[in-house]
Amino acid sequence: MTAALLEVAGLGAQYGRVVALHDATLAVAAGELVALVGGNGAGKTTLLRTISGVRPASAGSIRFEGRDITRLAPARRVGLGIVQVPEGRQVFAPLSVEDNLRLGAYARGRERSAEGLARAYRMFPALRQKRDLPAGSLSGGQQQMLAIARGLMAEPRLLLLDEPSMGLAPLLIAEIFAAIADLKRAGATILLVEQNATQALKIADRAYVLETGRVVLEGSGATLAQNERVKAAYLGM
Amino acid sequence: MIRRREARRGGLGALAAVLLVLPFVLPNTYYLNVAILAGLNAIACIGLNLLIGYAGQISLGHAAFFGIGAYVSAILTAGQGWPPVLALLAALVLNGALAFAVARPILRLRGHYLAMATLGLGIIVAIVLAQEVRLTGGPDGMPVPPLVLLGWSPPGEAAWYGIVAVLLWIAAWLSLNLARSPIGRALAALNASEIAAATAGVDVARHKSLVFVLSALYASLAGSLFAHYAGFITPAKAGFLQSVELVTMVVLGGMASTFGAVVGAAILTALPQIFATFHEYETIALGAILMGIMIFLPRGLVPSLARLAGRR
Amino acid sequence: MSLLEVQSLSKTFGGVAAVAEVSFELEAGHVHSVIGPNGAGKTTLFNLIAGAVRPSGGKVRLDGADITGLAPHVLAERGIGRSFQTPQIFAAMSVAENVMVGRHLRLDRRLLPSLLGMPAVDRANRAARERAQLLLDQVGLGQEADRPAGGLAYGAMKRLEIARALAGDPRLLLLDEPAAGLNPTETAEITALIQAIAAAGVTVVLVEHDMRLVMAVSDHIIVLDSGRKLADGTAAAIRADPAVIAAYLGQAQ
Amino acid sequence: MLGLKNFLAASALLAAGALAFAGAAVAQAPIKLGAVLATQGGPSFLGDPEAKVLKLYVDKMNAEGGIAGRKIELVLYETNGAAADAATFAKRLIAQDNVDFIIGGSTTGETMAMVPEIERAGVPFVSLGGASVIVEPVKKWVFKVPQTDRAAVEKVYIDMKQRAAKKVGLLAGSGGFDKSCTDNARALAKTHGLTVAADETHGAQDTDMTPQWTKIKNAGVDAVLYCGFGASSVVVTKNYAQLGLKIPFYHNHGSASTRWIQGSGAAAEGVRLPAEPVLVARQLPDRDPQKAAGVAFGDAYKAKYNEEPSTFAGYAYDALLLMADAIKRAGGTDKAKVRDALETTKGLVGATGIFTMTAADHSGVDVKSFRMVEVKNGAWRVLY
Amino acid sequence: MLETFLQFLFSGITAGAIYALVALGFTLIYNASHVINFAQGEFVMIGGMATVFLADAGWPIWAAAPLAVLLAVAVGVALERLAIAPAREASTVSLIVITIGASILLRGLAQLVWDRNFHTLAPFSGEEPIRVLGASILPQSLWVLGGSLLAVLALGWFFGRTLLGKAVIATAHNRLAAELMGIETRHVMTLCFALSALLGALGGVLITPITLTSYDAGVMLGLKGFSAAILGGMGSATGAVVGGLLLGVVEAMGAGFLSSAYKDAIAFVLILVVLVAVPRGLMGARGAERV
Repeated sequence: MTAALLEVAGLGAQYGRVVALHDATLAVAAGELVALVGGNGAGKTTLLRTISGVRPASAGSIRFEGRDITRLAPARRVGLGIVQVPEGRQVFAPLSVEDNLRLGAYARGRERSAEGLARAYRMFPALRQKRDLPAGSLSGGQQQMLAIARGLMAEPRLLLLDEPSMGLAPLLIAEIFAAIADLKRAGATILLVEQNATQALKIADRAYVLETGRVVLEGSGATLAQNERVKAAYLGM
Repeated sequence: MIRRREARRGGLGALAAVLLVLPFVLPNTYYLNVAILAGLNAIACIGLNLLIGYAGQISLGHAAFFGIGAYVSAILTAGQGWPPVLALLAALVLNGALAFAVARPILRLRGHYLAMATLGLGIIVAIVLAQEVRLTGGPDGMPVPPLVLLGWSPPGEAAWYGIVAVLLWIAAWLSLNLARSPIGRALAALNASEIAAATAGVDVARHKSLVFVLSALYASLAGSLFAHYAGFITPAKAGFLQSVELVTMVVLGGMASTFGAVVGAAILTALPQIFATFHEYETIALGAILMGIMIFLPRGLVPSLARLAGRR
Repeated sequence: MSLLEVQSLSKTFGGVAAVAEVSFELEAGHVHSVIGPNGAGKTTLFNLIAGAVRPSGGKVRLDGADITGLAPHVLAERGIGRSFQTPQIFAAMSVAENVMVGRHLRLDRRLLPSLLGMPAVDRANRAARERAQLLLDQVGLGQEADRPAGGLAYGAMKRLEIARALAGDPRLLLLDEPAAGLNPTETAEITALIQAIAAAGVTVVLVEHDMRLVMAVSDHIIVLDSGRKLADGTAAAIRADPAVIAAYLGQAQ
Repeated sequence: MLGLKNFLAASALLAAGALAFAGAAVAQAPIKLGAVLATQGGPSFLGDPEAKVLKLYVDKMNAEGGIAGRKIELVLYETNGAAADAATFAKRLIAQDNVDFIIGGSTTGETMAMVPEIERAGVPFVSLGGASVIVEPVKKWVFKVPQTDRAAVEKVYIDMKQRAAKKVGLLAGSGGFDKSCTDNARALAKTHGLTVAADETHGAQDTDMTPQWTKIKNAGVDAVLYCGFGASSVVVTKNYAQLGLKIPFYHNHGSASTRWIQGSGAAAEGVRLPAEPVLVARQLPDRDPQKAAGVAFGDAYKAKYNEEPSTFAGYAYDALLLMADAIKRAGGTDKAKVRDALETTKGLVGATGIFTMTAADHSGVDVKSFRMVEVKNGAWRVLY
Repeated sequence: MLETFLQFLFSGITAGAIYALVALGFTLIYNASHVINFAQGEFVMIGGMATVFLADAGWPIWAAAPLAVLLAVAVGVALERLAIAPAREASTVSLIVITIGASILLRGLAQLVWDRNFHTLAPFSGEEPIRVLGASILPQSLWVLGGSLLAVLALGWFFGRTLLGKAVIATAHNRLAAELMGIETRHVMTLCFALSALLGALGGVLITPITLTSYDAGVMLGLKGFSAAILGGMGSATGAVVGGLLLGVVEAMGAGFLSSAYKDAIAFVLILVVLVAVPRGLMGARGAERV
């Protein structure tokens, strides 16, 4: 694992006086799909938000392509290509599907937006039909598609996916994981946070297990899927 | 629960102590006068805090109830020769009825729309009081006969202070009792989530009406007493700025805190007096202090300071 | 006789039918599940039954009595309790107080004794607090009773909601995605809890995506798609229904 | 709610507050003059010039050696016209500042709210409020400078009759000053052989009064009296011109300021109003006893504040004169003696009029002290 | 009769256009931050007063007005940066108190820096009223109407057509997601306060020849503007204009046909009736509001 795209070292974060993240260390190499699994409140979402810069880090460092970005403003990080698709979809309900997508390319400028749109509609044809409808009128599954497509509009060099399958029907969960696998095949670098550890470990190159704000296990997806502790705690076996 | 009740008793005891000591510390009747006005405002604010702080329903027209209380007392005693206590009760009944009548349609509204509706209601009342010159004396106001209780009339500031202090303590006691009863819990619940409260069996509309009426009664009482104490009232006491001042007192002191309402009322009554000699800097200082407190202690003075004290 | 009877229930929002002509019956004492793709109208159906939303058409009967369009607190009094998809807890209150609010209906709610702080109110509070502790122990939050509810983890909030609903002694308990966002261990706990509640005689209806949970607890499953009832039957029958597989479950199941 | 802790926090705050305003107390001074003026909000058109005059002339008098060798110390409290605040300040002046004399209450409401405390404590008091209720019935310690607003209306009605008006239209703002004026106008119409054919009101800071004017016009009135002040009095005048009305148009003395003429511009031409002599001092004949004092006052005010004094500035000036005169004649600041001296004021030439008080009359000036003026070429012209 | 009616209508439209301009300022800030800025009327006051004093100091109006607007914008930016942004976590009522405090502070500063008198400004195109079927309207009213129209069109274009406008809506709807898109939400908020101050001050410049101005002119305008914004439905630019015009016309008709003493009360009764019937105003969003 040489030339990691993202290196997180000893990262800490807290909400008020509650520490949500302790000394988290992990790395993602270019082209890799890394899964982050863990229970509720383990700090997975906090970790992603700290990487994106919307939560301040209280300790440790974040390096992207070797450059320290720990104190960089969120917008600058998006500019570098660190793009997060937040948990719970969070589309801009009052705006149209296409406006949502165009805002995805906010940091990229107008000219890149047109080709991005075409690419997004190719990938998720259902969105093209609904391009002028308010995003709030889409079904949950379509909103998740839109959220991912919106993230891709920013031409991410590192895509952070937070619980993409949460609250979705089984049929859609399969679709979402297929889409993520497609992205990986196309060369995307992805850090995936998932409750659905079974599926996540299936498609991940490597994975980290987070518990109470600390990284407690690390390994390839397949290895962790066989780990007794992981099996008991996260795979329901 | 047990720990909490002791704290409440401690708070009420401390309030009683302060109320008892205050008249011996204050150097002259002017200070007593400010204390009386603060106490009357505090009574209105304790009621308003039930509505805004506990139930989370904003009112930008609450001075209307204060004004109606004052004017009903004034008109019935001065014009009709009613005994003041009877007039005060009549004001309570009228205010209660009015609040009950408007509560259901108005409290269906939320947030800024509720603020607008209550504001409109308050302004309408203020306009009526200013326009019905024959009844109310118009914008220049009307004189009010002194308070008479069973043939006894409070002779001066000290007696008035006693009356207001006792009523203030009772007002705080009632408010604290209510807050910890199932009704108080239901109010806090509907404040947090109306749908969840309703699902848990709380009749949201009824509880909102109830607390609205209750807060109107507190304001009515304060208004009636103010009218008799001041001996003269004008419609400005029912106006928009007065309503805003009441809300500001509650928020400044700390929402959902009975003692916060008392402190907020005391501070905002005293501040203009403190700044009265600064003249043109008075309004600047007042505005800056309001902003400063809300920016740095957004939960209001008492809860924020209590929290700081608790941290030590 | 069935406990709840839903007859061609419909709800349109701005011309779009969220629930269309849905009918079914729920047998008392059983666990029922409502499943279906996102946007199928499951939560709207819950809201219609629990009174949070007024139906555009159709009837709901509880024990034969028409309860269509009644307010939520009236329905609570009739014995309907529920939880929410995103937990609607009272964040500023303690965990125990949240449950005590659920007990509201069974407490002394007279104004005067409350204002005067009469002993009856204290007694009611004490009884409610004891009852709350019992329920919290049951859902596994016994240790958290005096913590602020806002500080609970997501899964704990879900369980708190169940305890609060149970505090009203419901006959019918509606649970909206009780396992969403839970890990397998927590899901297993919830499964056991639901089974215990049903065993105590409370009729349970859940909306849930976790098929393992649904299949484990349900006596009866209703499948919704685009606001309409697609199928209705036992777990085994639903699992084998080709229409359900195509619209919802997919081949993975 | 952490009761006890909350309460300790609360008490600390209260104590801090009490200390702070104890510190604001003022040291002893020879003659302590208390004043409560509405320098803020709606009635600031009254209180602002009044406060300016008090500051100017207290300094002036002190520079000239004070009153009977004693310096004057001014304790001024400012309100926004709120009666409740004025009452509190009256208590403060009496109980805290121990003043010898009180001027103030720019408005009738403020004055009336101060009266109970002043009567109870017994402090000589000169009000700057306009309504007749202030001195009718006579209150022992209460005197006032302005002619009653009834006198202003009478002056207008006499002029209207001379122009053969029969039906009069009223237009007024909604403040106390405006209401009191219209009340008098309604009450006095009959005795002057006039009928009120239109009676309209506008709100504070309204932006357009053409509907009211349209109704007045449709009522077919022969003359219109406007009772109001401030920005509204300009808007009303401009709307009058906008509608091209030719009805004889009167303002009350609330508009008696150059600011009103300048604001209204051409629209003010031909408008008449009753004004205090001070406003037109230079146009008075030399034999008029008020001329010299009026001119001197106007010049001093203008030199200090770079604006013409309004009618209301003159009220404060006269109140100071009344005080100085009474203290001199009483030979000190003994409150009862000063009060008695005030009541026996005789022929005191002020800016507003020539004051002669009696036990039955605590106002001392009447309708005769008004001058009827008309706007001509952007300036006042005295008619009579 | 027609003449009378028309005159009432013109009066209502004149006042209504003024209310609409102020209401638009409320809408703008509300849309970006869900804050009701009770200091909005002060922006109008600053626009008017600063223009007056610059004009009195000898500046030509075409230089004085933009400078005054700039001053208001600076105040708006300062308000956001110094008071609103640090209190981002505060509750709605706390924010209301902060903006009320700001309005008191600004009024205090205005009377210190300027004075307590009322002031006027020469109309932009003369005082000769325009007569239509016997009723008359001042040319300056047309300036105000035009200004409101222009403001609505500009806002419509900004929110409907520009990516920045969409970014504002996105920020208002979901701050976290907007930030994750690379939108600098802090700048968006500041921008909205600046724009809102600009709109208010522009209104102040346009209306001063009709209404005059003084240090406390903002109180009533703020109140009426807020009422108009709520009547139209908070957050909708079209609603703000419809609400403003409706409020103005109802006041004028109420004053003309019913009672001028109760015209404000009539207007507020109408608002109450509308709110009871349509709880989110005439054109308000039907979505859920968190307060």
